[in-house]
Amino acid sequence: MSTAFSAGIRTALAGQAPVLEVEELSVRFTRRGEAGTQAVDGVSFSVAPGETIGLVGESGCGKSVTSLAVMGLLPGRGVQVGGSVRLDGQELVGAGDRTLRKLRGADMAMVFQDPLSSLNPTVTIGVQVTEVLRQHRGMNGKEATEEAADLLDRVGIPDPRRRLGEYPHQLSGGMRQRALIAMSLACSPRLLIADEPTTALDVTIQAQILELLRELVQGSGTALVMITHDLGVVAGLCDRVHVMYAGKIIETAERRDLFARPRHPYTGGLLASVPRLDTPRGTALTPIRGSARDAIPWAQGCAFAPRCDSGQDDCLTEVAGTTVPLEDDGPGRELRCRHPLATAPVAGSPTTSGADR
Amino acid sequence: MTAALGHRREKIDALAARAGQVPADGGGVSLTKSAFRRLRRDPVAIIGAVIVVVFLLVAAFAPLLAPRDPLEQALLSQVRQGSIPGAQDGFPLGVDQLGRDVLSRLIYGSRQSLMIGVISTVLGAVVGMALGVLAGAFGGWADTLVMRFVDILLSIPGLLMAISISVLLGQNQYALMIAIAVTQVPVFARLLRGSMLAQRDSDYALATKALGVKRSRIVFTHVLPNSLSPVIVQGTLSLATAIIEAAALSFLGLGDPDISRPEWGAMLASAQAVLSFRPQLAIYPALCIIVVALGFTLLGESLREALDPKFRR
Amino acid sequence: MLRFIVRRLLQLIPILLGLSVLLFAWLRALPGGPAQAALGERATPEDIARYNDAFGLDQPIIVQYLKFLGRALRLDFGTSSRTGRAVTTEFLERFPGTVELTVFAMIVAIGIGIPVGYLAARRHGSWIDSTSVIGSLLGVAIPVFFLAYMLRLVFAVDLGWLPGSGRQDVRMDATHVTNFYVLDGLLTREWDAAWDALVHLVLPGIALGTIPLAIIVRITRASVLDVVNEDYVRTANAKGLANATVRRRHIIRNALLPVSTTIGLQTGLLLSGAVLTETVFAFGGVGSALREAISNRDYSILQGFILILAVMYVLVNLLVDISYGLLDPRVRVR
Amino acid sequence: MRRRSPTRVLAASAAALTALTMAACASSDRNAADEGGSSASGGTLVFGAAGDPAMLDPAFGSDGETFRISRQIFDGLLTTKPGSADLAPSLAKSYDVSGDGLEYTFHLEDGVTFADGTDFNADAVCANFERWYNFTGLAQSPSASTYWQDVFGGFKDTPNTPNIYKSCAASDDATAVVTLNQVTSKFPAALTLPSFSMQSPTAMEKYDADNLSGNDDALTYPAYALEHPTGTGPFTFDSWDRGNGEVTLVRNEDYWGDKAKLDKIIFRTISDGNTRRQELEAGSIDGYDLVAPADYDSLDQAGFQVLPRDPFNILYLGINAGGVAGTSANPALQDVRVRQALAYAIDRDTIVNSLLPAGAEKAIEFMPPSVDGWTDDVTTYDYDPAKARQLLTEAGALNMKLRFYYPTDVSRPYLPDPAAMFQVISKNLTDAGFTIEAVSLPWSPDYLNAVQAGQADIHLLGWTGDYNDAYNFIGTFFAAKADGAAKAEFGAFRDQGIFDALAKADGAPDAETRTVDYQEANRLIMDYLPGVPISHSPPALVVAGDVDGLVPSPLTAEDFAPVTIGN
Repeated sequence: MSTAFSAGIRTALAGQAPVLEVEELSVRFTRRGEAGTQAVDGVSFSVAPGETIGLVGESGCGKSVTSLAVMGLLPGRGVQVGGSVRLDGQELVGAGDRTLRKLRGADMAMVFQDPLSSLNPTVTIGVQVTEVLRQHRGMNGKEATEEAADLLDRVGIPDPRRRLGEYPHQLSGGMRQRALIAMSLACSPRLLIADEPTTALDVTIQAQILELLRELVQGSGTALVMITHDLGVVAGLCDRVHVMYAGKIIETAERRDLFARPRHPYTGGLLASVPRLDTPRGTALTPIRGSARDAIPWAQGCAFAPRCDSGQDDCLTEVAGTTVPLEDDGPGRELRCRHPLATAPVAGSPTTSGADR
Repeated sequence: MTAALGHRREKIDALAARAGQVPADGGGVSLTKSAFRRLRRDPVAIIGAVIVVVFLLVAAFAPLLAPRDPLEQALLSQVRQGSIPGAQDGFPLGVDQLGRDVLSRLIYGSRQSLMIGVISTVLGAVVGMALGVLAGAFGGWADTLVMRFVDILLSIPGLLMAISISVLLGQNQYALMIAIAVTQVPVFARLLRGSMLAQRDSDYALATKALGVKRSRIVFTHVLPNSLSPVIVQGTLSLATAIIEAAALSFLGLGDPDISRPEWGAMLASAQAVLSFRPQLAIYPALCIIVVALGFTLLGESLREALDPKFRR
Repeated sequence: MLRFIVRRLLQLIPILLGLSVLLFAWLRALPGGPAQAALGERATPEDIARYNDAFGLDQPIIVQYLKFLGRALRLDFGTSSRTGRAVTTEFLERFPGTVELTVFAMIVAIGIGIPVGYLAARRHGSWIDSTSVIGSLLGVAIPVFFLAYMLRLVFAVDLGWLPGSGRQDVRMDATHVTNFYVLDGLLTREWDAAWDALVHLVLPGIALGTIPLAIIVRITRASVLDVVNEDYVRTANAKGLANATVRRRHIIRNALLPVSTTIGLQTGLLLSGAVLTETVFAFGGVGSALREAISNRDYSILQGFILILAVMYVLVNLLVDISYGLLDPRVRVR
Repeated sequence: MRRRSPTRVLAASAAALTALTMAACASSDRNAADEGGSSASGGTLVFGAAGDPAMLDPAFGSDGETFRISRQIFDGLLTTKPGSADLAPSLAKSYDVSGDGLEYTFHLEDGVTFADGTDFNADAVCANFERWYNFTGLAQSPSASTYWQDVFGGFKDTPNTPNIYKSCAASDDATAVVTLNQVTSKFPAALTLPSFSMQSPTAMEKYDADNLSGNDDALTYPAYALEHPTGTGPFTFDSWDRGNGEVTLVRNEDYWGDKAKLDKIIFRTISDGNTRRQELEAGSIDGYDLVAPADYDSLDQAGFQVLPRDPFNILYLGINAGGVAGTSANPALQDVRVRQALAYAIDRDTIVNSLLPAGAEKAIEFMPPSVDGWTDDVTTYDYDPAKARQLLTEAGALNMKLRFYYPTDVSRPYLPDPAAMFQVISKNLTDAGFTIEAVSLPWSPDYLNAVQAGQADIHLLGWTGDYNDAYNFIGTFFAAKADGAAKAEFGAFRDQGIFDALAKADGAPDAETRTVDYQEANRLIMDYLPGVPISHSPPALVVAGDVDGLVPSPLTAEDFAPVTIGN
């Protein structure tokens, strides 16, 4: 084990060539008869070794689809993937199934939202962990079991040997998620994508899991992509944050920056809708009007316009003549808005689970 | 109860439970409404519906449609053992062993066959639902009692059940219907009980109960209407099996003793004797049975899918 | 696991009791009551008296029932009014045939049904899918006996490729040890006999297999469609496992759970007498025996067979249930 | 299931004499045949039977399937000539009758042994007669010793029942003397019936032949009747696989007559007619009985040999004139006009042409023309629906409701397709102004029990003759029974005129007179119209093209010994 991790550390130290580069990634779902839906629309970002980025947005904004596209896990039929995804410079879009399977689990791994449904109910934890090791590290049964026990121990599952023989339904929610993480880290991947890893868990467990992830990543120089709608998670974990809406990135910023000065009204809205302790009691929360369903196609204008308070006529293409572009917005920031917020609607940073410690 | 049967149950109950999720305000109807909206876009459903409707119309207007009297042994004198006059003017599909117009018999046959199917299914559904209500509404020992009984019925294979019953009731078409009906009872009982349980715990029901509304009223004003859609689905599917089972029973000689009365199953059975030189006499009624059964099945399946998002794909 | 089985066994008891009550009631409700049923309509009052006395039909109903139950437990269902032989003997003689037929039919149904169902699901929406769906619907809509007659007409009579009736060519005097003819052939090394018996299973087997086949295709398809969309399959793929591994360990293994139940259920149904098919193919099994019993109004046979078969059906379901427990760890602990 | 005819006295030296002469010429045939008699060719013949035999002891038999098999295993003292209903010698080379017609001396073939090695001799003959006469308990039940009771009457321990058997004595090994109490035309003709075959006394002793158990309707037979039937016939019993309904017989290598050609016969039960045909076509059987008329041509074209028998049967529409205790027959049927209406209403020509095989004849009375006593000079009722309706109107019975019974799951020699027959006749009757309520029951036991108990208003039934004797037909139906009425089947049918006529014919001194008397009886019957005779139909066997030597018998008494296969 130690060897694997030290290897991770070395790459982390060796220069900052990005582990993952996503350029103009677009995913389009087409169904027979119906007009296709653009789930991801020209998304670009990159992650460096040891770096943790967050993809933030309401459910349905395309963040999960983005991650699946990166992993090449989208169903073959009825999906068009465009743009480019490079892992250590290797192009993944359009890469063959074999190639992808070689990479998946070995160089890039993923942790999913619901640990129960993400584990095969009829196969023991042991098998589900060891199968990765056998697949990618060509271990035989005995080695694999040893290693698996080690992994479980590492992710903080007590009495790992016994657990190996158990079935998912016999484990607690937190344990399951730990098991999943163990599997994803089995080959100390260069890239780890965590899709809402804590949403299905109790608050206390959430904190532990986030902590675990943080340690593991920091320990190894693995690049981590956090996909979440929970700003608390972001605050606790991420270096950079990409806020997505209706399939596009609408704002990118370094974490503290974002919380300090959200520029996009949507980001602002998100922050404002988080309950806080430091506002006087009785102050109503200011949620965003409507829901993600109310978005309009980007072609017609800013998808958020219908829900936007500071929205104006030129948010619409027919008025402005062009669609809203993603532009630099100060150091390390990008923004897709014609009428950004002047200042932060609120001061300080949110206090929620996993808030920055 | 064992899981295999249990499995059958769960499927039914699941269907039922979904009806239970419907918003309380008489949602059952609205669900079926939306279901029909979906159905109109489903080609399978349309095919099924067309088949069913066509045959129902044929049955309804048989006297107008049939070119001749299905009992008239018009060409009997031309029949010889081993040779039956073929299709000819006025006899588009030819005649049977007794010189009767096959087309007319098929047309009139639809009446008998569909009637048997419908009556036995309705009978089975009504009795089954009654049991289901009993179990679902009152629960406790009533529930246990009814459900055990139903389980026992389920534990006797359908055809055996039908056979024993028609042996018991002697050979006549009513016995036939009852026999088939009984085999239908358990499904409907479970179905209704399932949805009743789902309903009983639904907030609406609890609320009304809290308001002191009588249980019976909840059942009849709220639960029953909501359980309707799954019952419709099951009913449609059961119709298919009922018609096939009826054919099987009359093949076993447990059908209507007045065999001159046209009925597909009986026609099919009696045609076996001339299969070697006039297979059409078997094939025509068989096709009718197959198509109608298929029609009801298609309709039922697409209904189910329409009513039940889980099934949709 | 043991506790699980025991509990299931206990749950059987009320069902079996209920069954016996039902059949007891059935027998009493027969035209002319049990004596008449057993002795036939020409039975003289003396006969009836003798019978009633022998079977204690003059005693209170509950006593009668208990006696009936006692006899049933001793597998004593009286004698056939046609052959005058013990019902149990008749049954044991007929049952092996039905078992062989059922096994063959289920092999056909499973062997074709699961692959087709799987393929249909994986190629969801393709022509394979739609044809298999239509096919499975048709399979259920065709009256079995019609299918059987057509199969015989074409393959046995017109083409003469396969035997169209019986369990074995009567000209071949094969030695019969177990009455499972194929097995006998193998045991006695009479390969030709075994082969002949096997060939005799083909047509009835196919006819009998269609309905299970249709159902298995549908269930397999549905459950594979369910499973491939499960998160754990995505996980497996995310782990970069080989296609084969994913298919074997994560898709098929789980998809087959509901299918196994269906298979058990269908097997139970087929075992309970393929009355129609066996009749058409003059196949010496339980089903044709029932058919004969119907036309001879041989009530003792009917009652005895139906009781045995129903019990067997319940037991088969129990087995299915246990195997389900073995396959799905979640059931076990519950 | 043959139906029974009560015993009648008859001074029948004539019958005996004719029999004698036949014996003479027949035996010469045999000698001639003997030279050619070889047991070479061999082969196995599989014959499709319509049902399982009840058991294999013909003394307890009454159904065709039992008899078909026992005819091959057993010989009687007398038999019928192949293809006819006339007497021929068998185990008895010949016989003489005493002047008073009470003492029959049978001269037996010598050197005959039963399959178990027991000698066949006069003692064996008497042992058989004594066995029948001494039946006790269940063996006396009408469903067991059916034909003994029909022909001879009662038993030793039933002195009150009339009984014509007196004694049997062996004057020497080759000569058995049977003495009767009364003269009867049935004797010795009845000895051709399989029920009176000679069976091995030792085997019957050894396997407990007379030990029946069970009850009247579900008799359980002893080992002898199930596993060890032992006779002198051309074939011997090999095995009976009840599960698959297969009875296997093998050639009797030391048969006293011409040895059988076949090594083995398998009688395989295939209850469904279509299946029987398709099995023949598929080659898994070599022949079967009761060919569906619809199949005659197609089978013939397919190269099979359809062997029609001379029609020696009658199909009739039974009319229940009502009045039977516990039945509710329609009283209107007591009105002769209504019965005539029935007769006029039925289109028998079409029925014969369309429903029955070629060679079938329209019946104008209750016996086939080949039986002595038949006459064309009877009242006939030609198809005339108008007249029927008119008669019905006169009788004020228009649209009267009739419960019309017909059997299912069966095909009879005289009634190949009951369902079709029912449908045509009921259509005829409906057209003529009757209202028909259909009742169908499985042939055995329900249907027979129901109609013979007089539960039907009208019903379909028929009869195949046991031997050439008018009484075997009309006597069976219409002679007065002990209670002074006829069979309940015809309701309270009491017509002294007919009863007397039958008795008179029965007791007639010589063949000629008897014939005339029977003709008179037929006239009376057709005037009274206790039922409507419909048709005589030739039932057929069919065998594969390579089967030779099977001679169809009007009595369905085929002998398989001369049959060869495959050359």
